[in-house]
Amino acid sequence: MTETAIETVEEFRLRARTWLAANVARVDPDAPPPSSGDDDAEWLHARELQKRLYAGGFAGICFPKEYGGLGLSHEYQEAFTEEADGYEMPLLLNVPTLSICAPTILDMGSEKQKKEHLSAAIRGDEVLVQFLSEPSGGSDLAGVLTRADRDGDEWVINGAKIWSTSAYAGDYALCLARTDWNAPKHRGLTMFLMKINSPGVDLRRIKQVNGSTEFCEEFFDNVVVPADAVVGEVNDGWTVASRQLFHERTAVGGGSPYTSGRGKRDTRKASDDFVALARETGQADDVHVRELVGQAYAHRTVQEQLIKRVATAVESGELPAPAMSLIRLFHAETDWLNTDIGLELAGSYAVAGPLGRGPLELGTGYLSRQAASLGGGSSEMSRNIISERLLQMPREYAADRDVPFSEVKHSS
Amino acid sequence: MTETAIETVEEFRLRARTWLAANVARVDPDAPPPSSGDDDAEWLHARELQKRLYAGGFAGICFPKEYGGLGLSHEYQEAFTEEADGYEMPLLLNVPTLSICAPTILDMGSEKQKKEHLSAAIRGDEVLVQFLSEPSGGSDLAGVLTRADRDGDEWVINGAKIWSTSAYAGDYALCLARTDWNAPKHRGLTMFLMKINSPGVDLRRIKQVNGSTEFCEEFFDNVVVPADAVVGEVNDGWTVASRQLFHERTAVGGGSPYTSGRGKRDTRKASDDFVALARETGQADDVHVRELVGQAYAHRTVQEQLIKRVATAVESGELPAPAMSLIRLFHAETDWLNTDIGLELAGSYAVAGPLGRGPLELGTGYLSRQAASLGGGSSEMSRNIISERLLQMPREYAADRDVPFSEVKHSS
Amino acid sequence: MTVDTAAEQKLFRDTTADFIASETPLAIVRALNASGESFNREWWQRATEIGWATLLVPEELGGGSVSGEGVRDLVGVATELGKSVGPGPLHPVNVVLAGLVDATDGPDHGELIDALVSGTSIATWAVYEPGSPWNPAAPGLTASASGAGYVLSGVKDRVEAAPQADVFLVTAATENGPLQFIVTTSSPGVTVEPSGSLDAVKQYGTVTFDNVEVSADAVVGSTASTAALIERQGQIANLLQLAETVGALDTVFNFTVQWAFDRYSFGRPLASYQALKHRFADMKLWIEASRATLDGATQAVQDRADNAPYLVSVAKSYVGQRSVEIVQDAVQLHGGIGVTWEHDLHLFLRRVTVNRQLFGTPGEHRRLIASQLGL
Amino acid sequence: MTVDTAAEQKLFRDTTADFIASETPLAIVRALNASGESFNREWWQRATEIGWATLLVPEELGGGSVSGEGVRDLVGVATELGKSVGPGPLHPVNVVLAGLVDATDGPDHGELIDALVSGTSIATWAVYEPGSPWNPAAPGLTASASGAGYVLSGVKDRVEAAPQADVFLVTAATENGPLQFIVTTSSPGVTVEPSGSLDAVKQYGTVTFDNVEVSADAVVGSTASTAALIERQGQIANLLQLAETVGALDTVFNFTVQWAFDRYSFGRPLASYQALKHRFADMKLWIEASRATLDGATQAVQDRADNAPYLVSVAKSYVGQRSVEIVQDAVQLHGGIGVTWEHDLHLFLRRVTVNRQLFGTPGEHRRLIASQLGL
Repeated sequence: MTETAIETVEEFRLRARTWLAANVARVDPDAPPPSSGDDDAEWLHARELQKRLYAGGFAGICFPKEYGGLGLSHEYQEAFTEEADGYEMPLLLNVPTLSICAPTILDMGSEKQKKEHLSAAIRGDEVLVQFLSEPSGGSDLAGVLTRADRDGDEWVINGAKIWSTSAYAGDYALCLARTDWNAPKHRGLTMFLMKINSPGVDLRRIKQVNGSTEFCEEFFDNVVVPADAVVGEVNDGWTVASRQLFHERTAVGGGSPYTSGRGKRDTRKASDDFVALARETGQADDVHVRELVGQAYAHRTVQEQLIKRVATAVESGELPAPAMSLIRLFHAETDWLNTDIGLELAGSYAVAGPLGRGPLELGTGYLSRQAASLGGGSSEMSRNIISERLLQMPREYAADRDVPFSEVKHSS
Repeated sequence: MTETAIETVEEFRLRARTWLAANVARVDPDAPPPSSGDDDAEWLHARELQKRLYAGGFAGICFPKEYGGLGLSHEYQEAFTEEADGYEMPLLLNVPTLSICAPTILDMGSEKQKKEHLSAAIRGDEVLVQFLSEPSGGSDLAGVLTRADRDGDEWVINGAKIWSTSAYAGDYALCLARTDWNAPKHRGLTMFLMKINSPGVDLRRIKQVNGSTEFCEEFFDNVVVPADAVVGEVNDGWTVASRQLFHERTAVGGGSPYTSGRGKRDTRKASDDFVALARETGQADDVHVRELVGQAYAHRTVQEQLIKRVATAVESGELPAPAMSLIRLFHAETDWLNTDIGLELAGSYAVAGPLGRGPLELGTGYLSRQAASLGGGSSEMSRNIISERLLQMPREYAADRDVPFSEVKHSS
Repeated sequence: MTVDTAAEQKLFRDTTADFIASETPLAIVRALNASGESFNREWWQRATEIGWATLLVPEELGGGSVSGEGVRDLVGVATELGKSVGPGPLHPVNVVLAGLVDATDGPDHGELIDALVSGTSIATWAVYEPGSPWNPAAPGLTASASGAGYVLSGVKDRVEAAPQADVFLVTAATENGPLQFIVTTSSPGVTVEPSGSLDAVKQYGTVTFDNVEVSADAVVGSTASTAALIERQGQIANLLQLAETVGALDTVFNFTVQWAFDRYSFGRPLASYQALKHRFADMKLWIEASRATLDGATQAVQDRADNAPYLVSVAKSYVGQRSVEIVQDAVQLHGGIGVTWEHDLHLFLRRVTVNRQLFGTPGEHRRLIASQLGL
Repeated sequence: MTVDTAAEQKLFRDTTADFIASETPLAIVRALNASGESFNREWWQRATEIGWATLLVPEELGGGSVSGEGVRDLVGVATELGKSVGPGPLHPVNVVLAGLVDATDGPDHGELIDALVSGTSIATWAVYEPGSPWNPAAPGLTASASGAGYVLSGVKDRVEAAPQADVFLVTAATENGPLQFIVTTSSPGVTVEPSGSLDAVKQYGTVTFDNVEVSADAVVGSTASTAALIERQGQIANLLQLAETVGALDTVFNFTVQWAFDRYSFGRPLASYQALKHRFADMKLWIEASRATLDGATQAVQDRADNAPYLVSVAKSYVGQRSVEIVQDAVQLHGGIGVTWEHDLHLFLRRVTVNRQLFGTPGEHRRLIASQLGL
């Protein structure tokens, strides 16, 4: 598989090890930086780290050389990620910039878009985000009400988007809009690369129950984008979005080759060191607690094993691409189990007790339990995909299939 | 509610107590009779017990006087059942004879049918069973392929039925057959009271994984029934069947006023004394085991509480009749939980160890775990009923609605 | 119960519901949360005027309930409060009252009872101790006899309304076994440190008793009656939580069903998807079962039935588990909006989670059930 | 692995699959069950000719595997066998072989190994003791030194194929710690009592050792190596169970999906109902995850990796739980026919349940994981 590579994976690994030690600061595992994911300084720092990786020749490992990457296979990326453990990494750029938006542009964009935006992203000069979901939409991502109307050489966009991760820190967004209201739902859409800092874009941050404000909501009032901002073909935006969703499922599930570095982007998340928790709460000898701890760690390990299996099977063709939804669904299952067990272990201190890291944090984490089964496509959608595309079961009846979108019923 | 009764519930209870002590044998709780539910002698004994109850004036407590009952309210039945605890009772006749078939005939039958069959059942002279499900049918009970063709003053029945409880011991069966193939599914059915010992009826017993053979399968080859065997109206059999299903759900859930005496009909079922099991298997000090035991008993208690609540709410009109499906569904949930916890407590002895009562029996019981969520309408059907009839959610698309039944697709 | 009593009871419940709807709708709860306030004391006094703190108190002590079934009525108030995750010390005050009115074999606490009934004083049960699970009958805080009184030493935590309370009911260990004491927050040696809370408005604190001297009059009941008092207080504490939770589930379920009808996906309402319908059916089932077991436990506590401890633990085991499952699934059915601060769901999720975890988790109550069964 | 090895491995697996399909299809399993027979010894000898008992044995001892990865190959055989819940002593014989071939610091057992490899002898591990959970490293059966040999006293139960075995590998306690012994069933003082079994064909028994005298040659390995031998035997025992289960799940899932397409309800195939589709999606997920964790554990045991004990327990924890859930849901999806004797489902349910419960339940393995994590 790697016969044509000049440098073997092991050689690459050793070179990365040396370079990292010389060029990147280590993260103290006992005192991770108190990141909130929301701070301008953090984004600036992430961009700087990415620039450093690029300068060192370790950025965009799996992206083609002609667009600023290294053109290597995923084994190289994995080796680098393993070596990067314990070092500061630009984790903020992994999702959605490098693992979702950039691969979508790579797959579907024009040569010009690839040349400009991919290399800018790999260099750390550009943050790319997604304008996909809409307030009225839910799981029905193609039920887009945002409209783009052609005006000479330009398009004029009006409408609203929601759940755009990190949009406040972004430079460009992949924005899906409806360009033909007489076509059935999926056939009247077009994908645009929208400059976020454009007149008419009103961006607000959404506060979540865990205090996070990483998601945004945007309102478009006659936002003008040029004709060459179209990604793919006009009215073929769903093809682009599907590709994007595929990359999203892969990334959320943990199977993306474009992700560099490992670790929680959001350190607000409660500690998952249940062994320490059981000890600190004096429950180490409680066999019920021991079973719960064992179950939690087992499930985490199975998740890693499944990611490896599915990624390999999809690569080899043993499983079709929609199998990435398996990873997506398992991720949610693992997160649920860990959140539930965390609450159980934390006991009454999960709801009343000392602030800061510890049991109360697990109680707070429990409030966001469903985030894992909602973000990046809901578990329900994953189950639809698995049953319909992997098992070939009949598709759900859709009242909006094959009718002009203007005739479809929306949420009241 | 009981103002018009000459005898109060408490007076009735005391009279029952005295009568039971004088007339009925006690069951030794430490050595329950090794019933298999399949033996001719047992059925004979059940009929004799019922005759004795009838002679003593304690049979058919909630059935109207004119059909051989006592015409009393359910409080009297409950009082009797409480008093009858620890005494031999004709439990075999509870389901389906007294709690399903008899109430259906009471609700829908002709005066002649009520006079004949209700009093015969209450006297212990007649066992009534159901010929409802069909081999091709599953949950789709109205998808009946058994046909009844009119021939002068008679009907000729051909087809097959399955899952008829105790049919081998029955005298008459409520048999649903299709009488109009051009009508939509529900509108071409007719209910017949079929004498089981008729020429052309071929009855076979089905062996289940737990060794039980209480269910039967029947094949009809030109079985002739008279015109007055029709229950309700010709082509209105679904109305009768619906009533029957209502009584079945009520009975299976444990809320029927026509059930007399309490206790497991099928003593093949594994012991549910988890306290004793935990002790005997040396796990009494294992806190995980203690939690499981507590959980199992809690759920059983909640089941009793729910039955009481729903029965009362349906009687008072606070909840509509389909709410009985709640009891049905909870019964399955409780049975599942107990079966699963039983397996857990039994450990490796559930699969390899001494025969007879004990852990291996719990392993064997685990093989029939789904019986509770299949018999008397599946859990899936209960969930459809609850969501559609209690919560008024849109009904499932049915490809066989409003089309002639002859055009409907069946299982391949 | 006579028809008249039922009507009186309904009137009381309606008055309660109206009071909550007008005085502490969710907007007020959010405003309290934003300002870091737990509840308004003047508002609580008005709540006590309706009778929120009289229901467990006998008429001769200035209390009473129209139906004569004070526990049932109080459960009704808590259910209504739960419907809009209301604020206030209903829970701690009534738990303390439950102990005080039963403590007939000890010093008189009529004055404190009066103050609690009229809302001029706030009391709370200081029962949990740092690091300990739910085990109220085995306190570690010591009360040593000293002259005519006692000296209390130790720490209590997870004390509801500790930052707001005037009086603590403190469960302590004496030479002769557990005994409870009334201690005012202003007593020398008492320090209250607020702690974090998952709830939007309920607040908790850690209370340190550093050689706090109390007189013999501070004793509640006697060492002979204390076990029963603690058991009763625990039952009331759990019942009120369960009732709040059942009220909360009612609201959450109703607005989630409505959402399923209003929200369209792929041109169809969510309510038409079988996978979701089946989950709604389960939720409906679990809520009816929760109501049923709350009713069973309430009646047993009302009647002081022998199996009241068992039925309270049964209800906590069941409702504690199902309640959070139901609310989490409601979040899932709402999609992303369900995890936003703006949506009310988290306010309900906070409350039902708090109620699940305190005064014995479902797991702790299952262990209690096993003991009650003789295992 | 070279391309040639992969091809050889595939050929071996195909041969195995063909042999099972022609020699022990489900009809044969049912016939064995009806006659009370566990397996046919002549058939087992033919199975060993394919190599079912050679894979863990080094070439110099008469064994070998074409791929050089004997554990993987053996897992492949067990997976194929699981697909049709096949009979035979694959499990007990290979578990014993795993111990014998590693016991290089003790007496020579080459003759026994030969007999096992060629199928002329059947051996099984006698490890569980009456009333004990899965705790193989702490035997209660005693082996007391006596002259040049030992005297064994105690009882073992849940011994697979005990009624069919010629030889027991007995885990015993000596003054110097646990030690294992080879004991023939014909030794004076050995009594085998058959017990009940949930499986259709696998049989179990209780074996009593009443002052059974064995020579020093009966020792397997030494007290120094015994802990490692027991660990390895336990790993192989669990792996083979897991593999059988994954094979069984494969068959059950495939015929249940087919059923969902073929079976119509209300004029629509079952496969068109969303509530059922979502359950099939979960089953598919759990089966893929089961395969993944079986692979992970297999590779670790193959490589004798340090984390092999952890990964085997992880796999057992996960597969043990999900396997029975999947098969029970398959029963539910089949409806009433799924709980009939006539339908094959119960044969699979029996096997996966047996495999879930023996050699450590998921719960027991979770406790082991906690220990492995240092808790």
